[in-house]
Amino acid sequence: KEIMQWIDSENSKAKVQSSIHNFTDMCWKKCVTKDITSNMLDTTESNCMTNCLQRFLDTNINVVKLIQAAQK
Amino acid sequence: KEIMQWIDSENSKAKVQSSIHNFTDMCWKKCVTKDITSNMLDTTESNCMTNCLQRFLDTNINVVKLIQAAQK
Amino acid sequence: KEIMQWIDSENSKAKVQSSIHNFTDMCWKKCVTKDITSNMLDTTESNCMTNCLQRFLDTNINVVKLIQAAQK
Amino acid sequence: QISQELAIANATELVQKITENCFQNCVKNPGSTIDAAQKKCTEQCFEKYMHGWNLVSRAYITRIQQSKYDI
Amino acid sequence: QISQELAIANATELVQKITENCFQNCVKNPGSTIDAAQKKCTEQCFEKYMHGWNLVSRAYITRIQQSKYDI
Amino acid sequence: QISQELAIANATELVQKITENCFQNCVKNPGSTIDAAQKKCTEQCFEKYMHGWNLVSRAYITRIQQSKYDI
Repeated sequence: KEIMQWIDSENSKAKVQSSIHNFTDMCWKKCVTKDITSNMLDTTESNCMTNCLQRFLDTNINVVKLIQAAQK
Repeated sequence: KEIMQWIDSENSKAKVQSSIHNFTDMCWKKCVTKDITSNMLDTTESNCMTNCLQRFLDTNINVVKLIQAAQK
Repeated sequence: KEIMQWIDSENSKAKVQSSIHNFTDMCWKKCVTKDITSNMLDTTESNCMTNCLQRFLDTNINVVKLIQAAQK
Repeated sequence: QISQELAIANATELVQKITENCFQNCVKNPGSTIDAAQKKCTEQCFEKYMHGWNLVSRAYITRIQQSKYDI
Repeated sequence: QISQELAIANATELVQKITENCFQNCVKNPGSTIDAAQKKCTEQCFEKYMHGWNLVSRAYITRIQQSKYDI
Repeated sequence: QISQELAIANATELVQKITENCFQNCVKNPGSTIDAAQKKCTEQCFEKYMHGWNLVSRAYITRIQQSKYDI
Protein backbone atom coordinates (compact mmCIF):
# COMPACT_ATOMS: atom_id res chain seq x y z
CA LYS A 1 0.00 0.00 0.00
CA GLU A 2 2.80 2.41 0.92
CA ILE A 3 4.59 1.66 -2.31
CA MET A 4 1.41 2.47 -4.26
CA GLN A 5 1.11 5.84 -2.51
CA TRP A 6 4.74 6.52 -3.29
CA ILE A 7 4.24 5.66 -6.97
CA ASP A 8 1.14 7.91 -7.07
CA SER A 9 3.11 10.74 -5.56
CA GLU A 10 5.96 10.25 -8.08
CA ASN A 11 3.42 10.22 -10.89
CA SER A 12 1.79 13.44 -9.77
CA LYS A 13 5.23 15.06 -9.38
CA ALA A 14 5.94 14.08 -12.99
CA LYS A 15 2.61 15.59 -14.09
CA VAL A 16 3.28 18.86 -12.26
CA GLN A 17 6.76 19.10 -13.77
CA SER A 18 5.43 18.40 -17.23
CA SER A 19 2.69 21.05 -16.81
CA ILE A 20 5.29 23.59 -15.67
CA HIS A 21 7.31 22.96 -18.84
CA ASN A 22 4.24 23.42 -21.03
CA PHE A 23 3.06 26.57 -19.22
CA THR A 24 6.53 28.15 -19.33
CA ASP A 25 6.81 27.36 -23.04
CA MET A 26 3.36 28.79 -23.84
CA CYS A 27 3.81 31.95 -21.75
CA TRP A 28 7.35 32.49 -23.07
CA LYS A 29 5.98 32.49 -26.62
CA LYS A 30 3.25 34.95 -25.57
CA CYS A 31 5.40 37.28 -23.44
CA VAL A 32 8.92 37.32 -24.86
CA THR A 33 8.45 38.72 -28.35
CA LYS A 34 11.18 41.35 -28.52
CA ASP A 35 14.80 40.66 -29.43
CA ILE A 36 16.74 39.36 -26.45
CA THR A 37 19.28 41.90 -25.13
CA SER A 38 19.42 41.03 -21.43
CA ASN A 39 19.72 37.92 -19.27
CA MET A 40 16.71 38.92 -17.14
CA LEU A 41 13.02 39.29 -17.89
CA ASP A 42 12.13 43.00 -17.69
CA THR A 43 9.14 44.10 -15.55
CA THR A 44 6.64 43.89 -18.40
CA GLU A 45 7.79 40.43 -19.43
CA SER A 46 7.91 39.14 -15.89
CA ASN A 47 4.39 40.43 -15.06
CA CYS A 48 3.20 38.96 -18.33
CA MET A 49 4.65 35.52 -17.48
CA THR A 50 2.93 35.45 -14.07
CA ASN A 51 -0.38 36.82 -15.36
CA CYS A 52 -0.28 34.44 -18.31
CA LEU A 53 0.01 31.46 -15.97
CA GLN A 54 -2.67 32.68 -13.55
CA ARG A 55 -5.19 33.67 -16.23
CA PHE A 56 -4.57 30.39 -18.07
CA LEU A 57 -5.42 28.48 -14.88
CA ASP A 58 -8.50 30.71 -14.37
CA THR A 59 -9.57 29.93 -17.94
CA ASN A 60 -9.02 26.24 -17.29
CA ILE A 61 -11.30 26.36 -14.23
CA ASN A 62 -13.95 28.25 -16.21
CA VAL A 63 -13.84 25.69 -19.02
CA VAL A 64 -14.16 22.80 -16.56
CA LYS A 65 -17.25 24.48 -15.04
CA LEU A 66 -18.76 25.09 -18.48
CA ILE A 67 -18.26 21.48 -19.55
CA GLN A 68 -19.74 20.20 -16.29
CA ALA A 69 -22.76 22.47 -16.75
CA ALA A 70 -23.12 21.28 -20.36
CA GLN A 71 -23.10 17.62 -19.32
CA LYS A 72 -26.12 18.02 -17.03
CA LYS B 1 -10.29 -14.03 -28.61
CA GLU B 2 -13.40 -11.97 -27.93
CA ILE B 3 -11.54 -9.93 -25.34
CA MET B 4 -8.81 -9.18 -27.91
CA GLN B 5 -11.41 -7.95 -30.40
CA TRP B 6 -12.93 -5.80 -27.71
CA ILE B 7 -9.51 -4.31 -26.81
CA ASP B 8 -8.82 -3.66 -30.51
CA SER B 9 -12.14 -1.91 -30.84
CA GLU B 10 -11.46 0.22 -27.72
CA ASN B 11 -8.02 1.10 -29.13
CA SER B 12 -9.44 2.18 -32.44
CA LYS B 13 -12.12 4.24 -30.67
CA ALA B 14 -9.33 5.99 -28.75
CA LYS B 15 -7.46 6.66 -32.01
CA VAL B 16 -10.56 8.09 -33.69
CA GLN B 17 -11.25 10.35 -30.68
CA SER B 18 -7.67 11.53 -30.59
CA SER B 19 -7.73 12.28 -34.35
CA ILE B 20 -10.96 14.25 -33.91
CA HIS B 21 -9.29 16.40 -31.24
CA ASN B 22 -6.29 17.07 -33.47
CA PHE B 23 -8.40 17.85 -36.56
CA THR B 24 -10.71 20.19 -34.62
CA ASP B 25 -7.70 21.99 -33.13
CA MET B 26 -5.98 22.37 -36.51
CA CYS B 27 -9.12 23.51 -38.36
CA TRP B 28 -10.12 25.87 -35.53
CA LYS B 29 -6.73 27.61 -35.85
CA LYS B 30 -7.21 27.83 -39.63
CA CYS B 31 -10.88 28.91 -39.67
CA VAL B 32 -11.57 30.96 -36.52
CA THR B 33 -9.26 33.94 -36.91
CA LYS B 34 -11.64 36.84 -36.14
CA ASP B 35 -12.45 38.08 -32.62
CA ILE B 36 -15.13 35.92 -31.02
CA THR B 37 -18.46 37.75 -30.67
CA SER B 38 -20.95 34.91 -30.90
CA ASN B 39 -21.45 31.45 -29.43
CA MET B 40 -21.97 29.90 -32.87
CA LEU B 41 -19.72 29.42 -35.87
CA ASP B 42 -20.98 31.69 -38.67
CA THR B 43 -21.58 30.21 -42.14
CA THR B 44 -18.09 31.01 -43.40
CA GLU B 45 -16.43 29.50 -40.35
CA SER B 46 -18.62 26.44 -40.32
CA ASN B 47 -18.04 25.73 -44.04
CA CYS B 48 -14.35 26.29 -43.48
CA MET B 49 -14.28 23.75 -40.61
CA THR B 50 -15.98 21.06 -42.70
CA ASN B 51 -13.95 21.77 -45.84
CA CYS B 52 -10.74 21.88 -43.79
CA LEU B 53 -11.41 18.38 -42.42
CA GLN B 54 -12.45 16.92 -45.79
CA ARG B 55 -9.57 18.45 -47.76
CA PHE B 56 -7.09 17.42 -45.06
CA LEU B 57 -8.28 13.82 -45.40
CA ASP B 58 -8.09 14.11 -49.22
CA THR B 59 -4.51 15.39 -48.87
CA ASN B 60 -3.72 12.50 -46.55
CA ILE B 61 -4.98 9.99 -49.12
CA ASN B 62 -2.95 11.70 -51.86
CA VAL B 63 0.21 11.61 -49.75
CA VAL B 64 -0.28 7.91 -48.96
CA LYS B 65 -0.63 7.20 -52.71
CA LEU B 66 2.49 9.27 -53.50
CA ILE B 67 4.58 7.47 -50.88
CA GLN B 68 3.37 4.07 -52.10
CA ALA B 69 4.25 5.03 -55.67
CA ALA B 70 7.69 6.27 -54.50
CA GLN B 71 8.41 2.97 -52.74
CA LYS B 72 7.98 0.89 -55.89
CA LYS C 1 22.60 -10.08 -23.09
CA GLU C 2 22.70 -10.02 -26.88
CA ILE C 3 18.95 -9.53 -27.04
CA MET C 4 19.23 -6.53 -24.67
CA GLN C 5 21.87 -4.94 -26.88
CA TRP C 6 19.67 -5.51 -29.88
CA ILE C 7 16.67 -3.91 -28.13
CA ASP C 8 18.83 -0.94 -27.11
CA SER C 9 19.99 -0.54 -30.66
CA GLU C 10 16.40 -0.70 -31.97
CA ASN C 11 15.38 1.90 -29.36
CA SER C 12 18.12 4.27 -30.33
CA LYS C 13 17.26 3.82 -34.02
CA ALA C 14 13.68 4.79 -33.16
CA LYS C 15 14.93 7.88 -31.29
CA VAL C 16 17.15 8.96 -34.19
CA GLN C 17 14.25 8.51 -36.65
CA SER C 18 11.91 10.47 -34.44
CA SER C 19 14.47 13.29 -34.05
CA ILE C 20 14.91 13.41 -37.84
CA HIS C 21 11.15 13.86 -38.27
CA ASN C 22 11.07 16.70 -35.72
CA PHE C 23 14.12 18.47 -37.16
CA THR C 24 12.82 18.21 -40.73
CA ASP C 25 9.43 19.57 -39.63
CA MET C 26 10.97 22.49 -37.70
CA CYS C 27 13.46 23.42 -40.44
CA TRP C 28 10.81 23.05 -43.17
CA LYS C 29 8.62 25.59 -41.35
CA LYS C 30 11.64 27.92 -41.01
CA CYS C 31 13.03 27.54 -44.53
CA VAL C 32 10.14 26.85 -46.93
CA THR C 33 8.02 29.98 -46.63
CA LYS C 34 7.38 30.84 -50.30
CA ASP C 35 4.60 29.32 -52.43
CA ILE C 36 5.64 25.92 -53.75
CA THR C 37 6.26 25.95 -57.51
CA SER C 38 8.87 23.23 -57.93
CA ASN C 39 9.46 19.68 -56.73
CA MET C 40 12.99 20.50 -55.55
CA LEU C 41 14.34 22.73 -52.80
CA ASP C 42 16.13 25.68 -54.42
CA THR C 43 19.71 26.54 -53.32
CA THR C 44 18.60 29.02 -50.67
CA GLU C 45 16.08 26.59 -49.17
CA SER C 46 18.44 23.67 -49.27
CA ASN C 47 21.29 25.63 -47.59
CA CYS C 48 18.78 26.88 -45.04
CA MET C 49 17.63 23.31 -44.22
CA THR C 50 21.19 22.10 -43.65
CA ASN C 51 22.26 25.19 -41.70
CA CYS C 52 19.08 25.05 -39.64
CA LEU C 53 19.84 21.48 -38.57
CA GLN C 54 23.51 22.16 -37.83
CA ARG C 55 22.94 25.41 -35.91
CA PHE C 56 20.08 23.79 -33.96
CA LEU C 57 22.45 21.02 -32.86
CA ASP C 58 25.12 23.64 -32.01
CA THR C 59 22.54 25.50 -29.91
CA ASN C 60 21.58 22.24 -28.21
CA ILE C 61 25.23 21.60 -27.27
CA ASN C 62 25.57 25.16 -25.96
CA VAL C 63 22.43 24.83 -23.83
CA VAL C 64 23.62 21.52 -22.38
CA LYS C 65 26.93 23.19 -21.42
CA LEU C 66 25.11 26.16 -19.87
CA ILE C 67 22.84 23.94 -17.79
CA GLN C 68 25.78 21.84 -16.63
CA ALA C 69 27.66 25.01 -15.62
CA ALA C 70 24.54 26.28 -13.79
CA GLN C 71 24.21 23.06 -11.81
CA LYS C 72 27.67 23.34 -10.28
CA GLN D 1 -13.93 0.14 -17.35
CA ILE D 2 -11.77 0.90 -20.37
CA SER D 3 -14.76 2.57 -22.04
CA GLN D 4 -15.13 4.78 -19.00
CA GLU D 5 -11.44 5.68 -19.08
CA LEU D 6 -11.89 6.49 -22.74
CA ALA D 7 -14.76 8.86 -21.94
CA ILE D 8 -12.69 10.56 -19.24
CA ALA D 9 -9.65 10.82 -21.52
CA ASN D 10 -11.90 12.35 -24.16
CA ALA D 11 -13.37 14.97 -21.79
CA THR D 12 -9.90 15.79 -20.41
CA GLU D 13 -8.49 16.27 -23.91
CA LEU D 14 -11.47 18.44 -24.87
CA VAL D 15 -11.04 20.65 -21.78
CA GLN D 16 -7.36 21.04 -22.59
CA LYS D 17 -7.87 21.97 -26.24
CA ILE D 18 -10.69 24.40 -25.41
CA THR D 19 -8.64 26.01 -22.63
CA GLU D 20 -5.62 26.44 -24.90
CA ASN D 21 -7.52 27.78 -27.89
CA CYS D 22 -9.95 30.02 -25.99
CA PHE D 23 -7.12 31.40 -23.86
CA GLN D 24 -5.32 32.39 -27.08
CA ASN D 25 -8.54 33.75 -28.66
CA CYS D 26 -9.88 35.61 -25.59
CA VAL D 27 -6.97 36.55 -23.30
CA LYS D 28 -4.53 38.23 -25.65
CA ASN D 29 -2.97 40.43 -22.94
CA PRO D 30 -3.27 38.60 -19.62
CA GLY D 31 -3.79 41.10 -16.77
CA SER D 32 -4.32 40.74 -13.05
CA THR D 33 -7.81 39.24 -13.42
CA ILE D 34 -10.07 37.77 -16.09
CA ASP D 35 -12.30 40.77 -16.88
CA ALA D 36 -15.99 40.59 -17.86
CA ALA D 37 -15.30 40.82 -21.59
CA GLN D 38 -12.74 37.98 -21.43
CA LYS D 39 -15.15 35.85 -19.39
CA LYS D 40 -17.96 36.39 -21.88
CA CYS D 41 -15.58 35.67 -24.77
CA THR D 42 -14.49 32.42 -23.08
CA GLU D 43 -18.11 31.30 -22.69
CA GLN D 44 -18.89 32.05 -26.33
CA CYS D 45 -15.64 30.46 -27.41
CA PHE D 46 -16.48 27.33 -25.40
CA GLU D 47 -19.82 26.84 -27.18
CA LYS D 48 -18.32 27.73 -30.52
CA TYR D 49 -15.50 25.22 -30.10
CA MET D 50 -17.98 22.51 -29.06
CA HIS D 51 -19.93 23.36 -32.22
CA GLY D 52 -16.78 22.92 -34.33
CA TRP D 53 -15.88 19.71 -32.52
CA ASN D 54 -19.35 18.30 -33.23
CA LEU D 55 -19.10 19.24 -36.92
CA VAL D 56 -15.70 17.58 -37.25
CA SER D 57 -16.76 14.48 -35.28
CA ARG D 58 -19.84 13.85 -37.38
CA ALA D 59 -18.08 14.51 -40.70
CA TYR D 60 -15.10 12.33 -39.81
CA ILE D 61 -17.16 9.40 -38.54
CA THR D 62 -19.44 9.56 -41.61
CA ARG D 63 -16.39 9.54 -43.84
CA ILE D 64 -14.81 6.57 -42.04
CA GLN D 65 -18.04 4.61 -42.33
CA GLN D 66 -18.52 5.42 -46.03
CA SER D 67 -15.04 4.62 -47.16
CA LYS D 68 -13.58 2.37 -44.48
CA TYR D 69 -10.84 4.95 -44.74
CA ASP D 70 -8.61 4.79 -41.70
CA ILE D 71 -6.12 7.55 -41.09
CA GLN E 1 9.82 -7.91 -36.25
CA ILE E 2 10.70 -4.80 -34.23
CA SER E 3 12.75 -3.52 -37.17
CA GLN E 4 9.70 -3.93 -39.35
CA GLU E 5 7.53 -2.04 -36.85
CA LEU E 6 10.18 0.66 -36.83
CA ALA E 7 10.00 0.95 -40.62
CA ILE E 8 6.21 1.18 -40.47
CA ALA E 9 6.31 3.76 -37.67
CA ASN E 10 8.79 5.75 -39.72
CA ALA E 11 6.62 5.72 -42.87
CA THR E 12 3.50 6.59 -40.84
CA GLU E 13 5.24 9.53 -39.19
CA LEU E 14 6.55 10.72 -42.56
CA VAL E 15 3.06 10.55 -44.11
CA GLN E 16 1.66 12.52 -41.18
CA LYS E 17 4.29 15.27 -41.29
CA ILE E 18 4.04 15.61 -45.09
CA THR E 19 0.24 15.72 -44.93
CA GLU E 20 0.27 18.41 -42.23
CA ASN E 21 2.92 20.59 -43.85
CA CYS E 22 1.76 20.25 -47.44
CA PHE E 23 -1.86 20.86 -46.40
CA GLN E 24 -0.72 24.14 -44.79
CA ASN E 25 1.48 25.04 -47.78
CA CYS E 26 -0.93 24.06 -50.55
CA VAL E 27 -4.52 24.27 -49.24
CA LYS E 28 -4.67 27.72 -47.68
CA ASN E 29 -8.41 28.15 -48.24
CA PRO E 30 -10.02 24.69 -48.20
CA GLY E 31 -12.97 24.58 -50.62
CA SER E 32 -15.40 21.88 -51.68
CA THR E 33 -12.74 19.89 -53.58
CA ILE E 34 -8.97 19.74 -54.00
CA ASP E 35 -8.52 21.66 -57.27
CA ALA E 36 -5.88 20.91 -59.93
CA ALA E 37 -3.47 23.60 -58.65
CA GLN E 38 -3.68 22.28 -55.08
CA LYS E 39 -3.14 18.72 -56.28
CA LYS E 40 -0.08 19.73 -58.29
CA CYS E 41 1.24 21.75 -55.35
CA THR E 42 0.78 18.72 -53.07
CA GLU E 43 2.75 16.50 -55.45
CA GLN E 44 5.59 19.03 -55.68
CA CYS E 45 5.46 19.60 -51.94
CA PHE E 46 5.69 15.84 -51.36
CA GLU E 47 8.90 15.51 -53.38
CA LYS E 48 10.31 18.69 -51.92
CA TYR E 49 9.65 17.53 -48.36
CA MET E 50 11.25 14.14 -49.10
CA HIS E 51 14.26 16.05 -50.44
CA GLY E 52 14.47 18.05 -47.19
CA TRP E 53 14.00 14.92 -45.10
CA ASN E 54 16.85 13.23 -46.96
CA LEU E 55 19.14 16.24 -46.46
CA VAL E 56 18.39 16.34 -42.74
CA SER E 57 18.74 12.56 -42.32
CA ARG E 58 22.12 12.41 -43.99
CA ALA E 59 23.48 15.49 -42.20
CA TYR E 60 22.24 14.31 -38.79
CA ILE E 61 23.54 10.77 -39.14
CA THR E 62 26.93 12.03 -40.36
CA ARG E 63 27.13 14.36 -37.39
CA ILE E 64 26.21 11.62 -34.89
CA GLN E 65 28.86 9.35 -36.36
CA GLN E 66 31.56 12.05 -36.34
CA SER E 67 31.04 13.26 -32.82
CA LYS E 68 29.18 10.46 -31.03
CA TYR E 69 26.96 13.40 -30.20
CA ASP E 70 23.60 12.13 -28.98
CA ILE E 71 20.73 14.58 -28.63
CA GLN F 1 15.49 5.47 -8.48
CA ILE F 2 12.24 6.78 -9.91
CA SER F 3 12.92 10.18 -8.32
CA GLN F 4 16.27 10.24 -10.05
CA GLU F 5 14.67 9.38 -13.38
CA LEU F 6 12.22 12.21 -12.73
CA ALA F 7 15.06 14.67 -12.18
CA ILE F 8 16.74 13.52 -15.39
CA ALA F 9 13.49 13.71 -17.35
CA ASN F 10 12.99 17.22 -15.98
CA ALA F 11 16.47 18.41 -17.00
CA THR F 12 16.12 16.80 -20.44
CA GLU F 13 12.76 18.48 -21.03
CA LEU F 14 14.17 21.82 -19.88
CA VAL F 15 17.16 21.53 -22.24
CA GLN F 16 14.81 20.70 -25.09
CA LYS F 17 12.43 23.62 -24.46
CA ILE F 18 15.29 26.10 -24.00
CA THR F 19 17.03 24.86 -27.16
CA GLU F 20 13.83 25.15 -29.21
CA ASN F 21 12.82 28.57 -27.91
CA CYS F 22 16.28 30.15 -27.87
CA PHE F 23 17.03 28.78 -31.34
CA GLN F 24 13.86 30.52 -32.59
CA ASN F 25 14.65 33.72 -30.65
CA CYS F 26 18.37 33.94 -31.43
CA VAL F 27 19.07 32.12 -34.72
CA LYS F 28 16.50 33.59 -37.09
CA ASN F 29 18.61 33.03 -40.21
CA PRO F 30 20.85 30.02 -39.60
CA GLY F 31 24.19 30.47 -41.39
CA SER F 32 27.33 28.39 -41.61
CA THR F 33 28.29 28.97 -37.95
CA ILE F 34 26.81 30.34 -34.74
CA ASP F 35 28.26 33.88 -34.71
CA ALA F 36 29.25 35.83 -31.58
CA ALA F 37 25.98 37.76 -31.40
CA GLN F 38 23.92 34.54 -31.64
CA LYS F 39 26.07 32.89 -28.98
CA LYS F 40 25.65 35.84 -26.62
CA CYS F 41 21.90 35.91 -27.33
CA THR F 42 21.66 32.18 -26.55
CA GLU F 43 23.43 32.68 -23.20
CA GLN F 44 21.13 35.56 -22.25
CA CYS F 45 18.12 33.64 -23.51
CA PHE F 46 19.13 30.64 -21.40
CA GLU F 47 19.21 32.67 -18.17
CA LYS F 48 16.06 34.52 -19.11
CA TYR F 49 14.19 31.30 -19.80
CA MET F 50 15.38 29.82 -16.49
CA HIS F 51 14.08 32.98 -14.81
CA GLY F 52 10.68 32.51 -16.47
CA TRP F 53 10.62 28.83 -15.60
CA ASN F 54 11.33 29.66 -11.94
CA LEU F 55 8.54 32.26 -11.88
CA VAL F 56 6.06 29.83 -13.37
CA SER F 57 7.17 26.95 -11.11
CA ARG F 58 6.79 28.96 -7.92
CA ALA F 59 3.47 30.53 -8.91
CA TYR F 60 1.99 27.20 -10.03
CA ILE F 61 3.09 25.25 -6.97
CA THR F 62 1.79 28.02 -4.66
CA ARG F 63 -1.54 27.95 -6.46
CA ILE F 64 -1.82 24.16 -6.25
CA GLN F 65 -1.09 24.25 -2.54
CA GLN F 66 -3.57 27.05 -1.85
CA SER F 67 -6.48 25.64 -3.72
CA LYS F 68 -5.79 21.94 -4.04
CA TYR F 69 -6.53 22.84 -7.64
CA ASP F 70 -5.24 20.07 -9.90
CA ILE F 71 -5.09 20.70 -13.62
